[in-house]
Amino acid sequence: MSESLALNALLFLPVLGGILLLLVPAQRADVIRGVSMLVLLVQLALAVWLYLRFQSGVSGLQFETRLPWIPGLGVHYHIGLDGLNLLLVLLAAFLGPLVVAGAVKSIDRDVKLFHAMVMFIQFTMIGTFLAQDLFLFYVFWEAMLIPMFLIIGIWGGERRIYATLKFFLYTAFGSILMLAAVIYLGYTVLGATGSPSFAFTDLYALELGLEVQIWLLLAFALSFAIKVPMVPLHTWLPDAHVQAPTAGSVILAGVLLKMGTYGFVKLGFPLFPDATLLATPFLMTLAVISIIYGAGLALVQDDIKKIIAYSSVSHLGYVMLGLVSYNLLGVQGALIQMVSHGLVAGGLFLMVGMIYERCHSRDLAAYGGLAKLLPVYSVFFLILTLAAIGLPTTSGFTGEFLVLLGAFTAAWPLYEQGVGYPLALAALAVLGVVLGALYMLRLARRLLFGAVQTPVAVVSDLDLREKLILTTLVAAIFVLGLFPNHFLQKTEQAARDYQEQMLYTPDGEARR
Amino acid sequence: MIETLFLLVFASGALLGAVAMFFLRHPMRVALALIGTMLSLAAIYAALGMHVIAVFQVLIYVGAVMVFMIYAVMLLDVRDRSFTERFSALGVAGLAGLLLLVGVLLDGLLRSEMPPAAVVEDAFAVGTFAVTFMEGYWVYFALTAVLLLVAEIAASAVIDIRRRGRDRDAADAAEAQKHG
Amino acid sequence: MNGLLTTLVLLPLVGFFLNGLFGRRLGTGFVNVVGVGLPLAAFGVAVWAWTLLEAQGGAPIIETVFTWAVIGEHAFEVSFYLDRLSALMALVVTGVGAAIHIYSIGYMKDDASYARYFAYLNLFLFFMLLLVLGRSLLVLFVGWEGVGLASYLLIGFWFEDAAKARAGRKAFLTNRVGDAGFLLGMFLIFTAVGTLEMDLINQAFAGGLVPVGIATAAAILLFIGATGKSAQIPLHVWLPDAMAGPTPVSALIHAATMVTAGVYLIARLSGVYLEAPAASELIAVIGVLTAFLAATIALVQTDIKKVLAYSTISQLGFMFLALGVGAYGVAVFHLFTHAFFKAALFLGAGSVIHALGGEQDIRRMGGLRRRIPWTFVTFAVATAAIAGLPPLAGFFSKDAIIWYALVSGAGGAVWLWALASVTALLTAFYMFRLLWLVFLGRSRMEPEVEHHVHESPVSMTGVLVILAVFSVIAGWFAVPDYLEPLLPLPLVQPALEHLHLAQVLFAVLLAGLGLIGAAYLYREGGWRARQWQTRMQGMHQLLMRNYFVDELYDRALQRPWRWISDRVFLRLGDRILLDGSLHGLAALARQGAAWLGRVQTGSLHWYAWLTLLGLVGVLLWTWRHV
Amino acid sequence: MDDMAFLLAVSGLLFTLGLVGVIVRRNLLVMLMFLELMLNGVILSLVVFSHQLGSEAGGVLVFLVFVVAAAEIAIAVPILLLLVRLKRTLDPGAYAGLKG
Repeated sequence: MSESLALNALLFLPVLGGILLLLVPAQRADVIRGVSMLVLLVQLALAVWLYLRFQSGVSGLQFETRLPWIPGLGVHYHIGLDGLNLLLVLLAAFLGPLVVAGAVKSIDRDVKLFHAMVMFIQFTMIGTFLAQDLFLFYVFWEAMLIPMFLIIGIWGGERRIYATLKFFLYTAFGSILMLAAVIYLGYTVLGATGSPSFAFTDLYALELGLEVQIWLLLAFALSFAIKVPMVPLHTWLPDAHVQAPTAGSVILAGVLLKMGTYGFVKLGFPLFPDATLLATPFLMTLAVISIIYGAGLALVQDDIKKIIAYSSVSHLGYVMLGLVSYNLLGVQGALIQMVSHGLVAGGLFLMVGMIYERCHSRDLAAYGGLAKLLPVYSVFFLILTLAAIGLPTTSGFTGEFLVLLGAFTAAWPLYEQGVGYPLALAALAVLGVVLGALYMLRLARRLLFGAVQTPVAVVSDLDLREKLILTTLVAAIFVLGLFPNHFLQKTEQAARDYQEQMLYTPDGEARR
Repeated sequence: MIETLFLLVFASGALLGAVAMFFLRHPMRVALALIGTMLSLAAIYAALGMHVIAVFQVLIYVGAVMVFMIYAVMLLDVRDRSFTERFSALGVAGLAGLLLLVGVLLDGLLRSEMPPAAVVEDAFAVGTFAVTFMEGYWVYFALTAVLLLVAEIAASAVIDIRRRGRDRDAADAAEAQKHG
Repeated sequence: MNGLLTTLVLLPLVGFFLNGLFGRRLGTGFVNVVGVGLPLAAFGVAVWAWTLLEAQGGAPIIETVFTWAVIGEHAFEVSFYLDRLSALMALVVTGVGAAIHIYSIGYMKDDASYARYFAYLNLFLFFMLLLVLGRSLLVLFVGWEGVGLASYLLIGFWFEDAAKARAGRKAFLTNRVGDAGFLLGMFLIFTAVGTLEMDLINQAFAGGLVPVGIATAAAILLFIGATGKSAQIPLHVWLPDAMAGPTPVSALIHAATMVTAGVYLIARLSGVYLEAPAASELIAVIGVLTAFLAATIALVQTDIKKVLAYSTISQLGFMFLALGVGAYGVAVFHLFTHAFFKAALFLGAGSVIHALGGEQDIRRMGGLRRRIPWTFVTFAVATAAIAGLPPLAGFFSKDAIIWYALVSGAGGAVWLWALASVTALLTAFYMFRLLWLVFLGRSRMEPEVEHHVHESPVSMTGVLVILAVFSVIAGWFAVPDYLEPLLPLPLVQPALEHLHLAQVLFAVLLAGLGLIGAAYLYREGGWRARQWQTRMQGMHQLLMRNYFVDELYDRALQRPWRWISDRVFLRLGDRILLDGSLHGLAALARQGAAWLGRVQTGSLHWYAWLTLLGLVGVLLWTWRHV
Repeated sequence: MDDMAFLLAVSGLLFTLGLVGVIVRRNLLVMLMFLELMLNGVILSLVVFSHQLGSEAGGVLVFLVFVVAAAEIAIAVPILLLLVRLKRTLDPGAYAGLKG
């Protein structure tokens, strides 16, 4: 089965790349960059091919590989694609080359180590998405911390130690709880079936009592919510972003945060549907709070990176809202919104990095009128800004529109049954659209418009490399905004199944 | 009856030595008191009919260990704080600990009763003991032998460090003289 | 003929890309050809499409381009829908649009970023056509947001001036507020009828399947969106500031086309509003109030463009009044005529500003009658038209509105009529005041400005003439009757039938009164006007400052939100509560470690003693458990 | 109370005295000797038990303890000498380098 082979290749290519990098002498920076670029491009090609081969309208996994790993514990090396992780794998593979390309200028120390770390993190992230065995998932999930920790800690800004520590403590704290839950689940399977297993499918099949579900959900949700991050567990994000090097921020915003939401939709919610339904008011409220809280904080920041960081909090609030709407529109919207945010936030961070390379300042007050000085830069920045605002024809609109529509359509019948809160929250979320415009336009106006002003005297406009990077990103954004249907078709079945899992018991009666 | 008395005498002798160790100031005297204790213990073993052990007690402890100890005492005849004031800061606490531990041990002793004595025909006659020893336990014995060997090597290593240290000291002294 | 509408929509987009990407390198010639040629072509195509439409007797042409998304049983399609209403709009948009493009050649001649200007203008045209021709609410919304974007870009066209950039931002945000309502309305309709195709929505609602409550809610929500786009109370604040943009932009976007999108939306969804009388009533009230208040503000403005801006708001108020009383056709009629004379007025103002080298304050104008005759004539005609002098365009449409405000069976009322009439009077008054202060009387210009005054190039005056002509004749097309099959006019209360002639005469009388009043006050250097002004100082201030609405919004919305974000979210929430507790935990751990560390005294005796204690503990435990 | 119990008590007493001695005495050498005393207490109990149960295992164990004791002292004393060379004192208080 060539596809499943290709999938394994996709997963392990970065490892191969890392080994190749070992062979290259450390001072040959150009060769190092070339090798990593090549590897990641091949990976992207594989990802695209698999995406095209992926059959829409089919439930369950495709291109599966399942080999025993630790037979004693019933742990398998089990990977596969489904509608939920398909787009995210594609996204990760897409951002990889851009990260390497974006780091050409900004990373000048320990180039070899850096690219090794990029390979490492690429491996772990994609592994996390592909894993279909909870144990494997956890291993990747944890391993991902190491390279991120190093990337921020070595190439970061002046307060990087604080930031890395905070990042690490938060995420590790969450992971510990998840580990406990994972072990508990393993034992439960052992008790239920007589043989231990961590396969997602076996775990879905478990019939857990509500009490147990609540505790386990709590453990999982905490870990995932920290990654997302949802208010009030978000404070690590701005620091990490501000201190991280551009590449770090791009990976962080582009893919890492999605691991949280992916965790929710793939594990957290479907494993414990009853508890989730019970917690839905809480989750929905948190999602909307995240939207508004993030928007508010983004409005009062003067550090460009912080603005974008908080905007991430706000945007991922939409994703959560879509996921807990248990409505096909909402879930599909959430899946698209994940990818969209990856592209938009990643792009914005790249652009901040570009201006930072030139002026060595992230202080909004130090800039102004760049539209006069750097027309090309400004055009791209404006496009990304508008995408972040969710202007139609950009990917941001597709995501937000579907999420909000889904939330609303899910809320209306409840409202007619006399349950008012989902409708109110959906309406509030729509308000978030206004607030989003508020802070993004503030950023655009202060940075691009007004009297010309920069920290350094002479600033050059984008060079060809940067133009290429941004053009690819913007192209992707518009493709997702104008022709989302192709993607939606691939993910629809998975979204449908998720909805089924959440709303109905395996034997088909409604949970609510 | 007679041997109970015998045991009583030597036991009290051993305890006496132990208690004496507390109050004697000079390490040499302490060592002698300890030797006394050991000898009286050896006597007890003999009285219990374990002549082998009694002999070795004398040979190894008194003959080897304590002699080594005494050499050390003679080498390190330092008249410092450790000499002038016998007791550490924890004297009182130690006393309390003593009472505590004794109490606990006695408590345990009283609430547990001895197993009935097994009558074994001179299991500790040298011949039989040696045979059982070499048949059943020679592996462990070999192991301890290895341990001993290691100990000796380590000791010599330590001595070696000492020597190098002394050379360095000499060098330092020379330096000092040059400058002074 | 398939693909026609798609071509029509895409033509300006092509222009946008060509100008945006290559304009700066290939020079003005190229820019003119592309930037003006394509809109003209679009106009041609629009006419063609219209003829086709008429050829098949007004049966709508539907053209599906592609499927945006299919989710479950819902399919979101991008398709265009041409019926008489959208055809009319398309003609106005492309026609007036093309005219204004031509005008811009002269007006923007020596601007640094000429290509960028035309690129934006084409982009606007593209989105406007999307808005007008879109079949589904979704496509309309795309256009809706798009025109907002274009206006944002064009208001802030001279972005070096922070104030202008800020004005653009204000416009975008105010619209965004409306859009939130729009979205909610869209969602509500979607949940109610399960589709976003507007013709189907109208059918569904007309079928009476939807409960009135939902219809009303949806109608009001969509109306909120309309108030944003069409600058109605309470979201009217952005339009006056929008005058920061180049004048042709004000003419095209903020007078003729974009701001009328709200009117178009409601007319397009008349099916919904017919089911929601309460919402219609609200619209009528808002409309007439906006019309009146804006007119009062326009009385005292001194910036020529501001006067026109407020008059635009006021005229839009008239249109909403018409919509509110169910006279959709009439509203569109006024939209149609207004497009011409208001464009003419703005372009005339532009010509004046151009002639005076950027001067916009009418207190430093006057006596331009002879210096720039073409501008004067056209401006005068347009003024007469908006004032409602027969037989000019404004007369017919506005008269019809006031008439229906009185007699409409769907919510006509005397007080609406009265207020509308007063507004008509005020309109005539402030327009003639403007005319007087700018063109008549003695000159109040600075000498060096006066020295350079010159008539605009033919590319500008030509357009002015065309528009002036239309301002005359536009009223002669009976648009309401033309749209009757789509947008049936409301029943006239029979009791009032006979008053029509009286009403007509009354309207003319009002216009005349306005003219005479203005003439009386501003003759002889306007000392009487100044007298009045000094007499009612407070009133004057109130009007000058737009009833302090901006200040109100600033104090009531913007500042509190900033305050909450800064103090509550950032300082209290993130810094104190969240990070604070985190750092607290860290400190706790550190201190605990230090405290435990004190056990490690390094004294052998102490360790031994601890050992003893441990031993005792172990023994006790053992005794307990054996 | 028969002899064996009595001897056990003695051994426990010796052990305790040894431990307390380590605690209270200040001289490192003396502390070492107290360690030996503790060992002797243990040996005594071993002997008693093996005599009581009539198994030679206890005796063997005693032998091993002898060896261990010898090894221990063989290491301890040189270390002691080194320490003294370092600081010229036998006062353990001088060697509180592990203070936390």
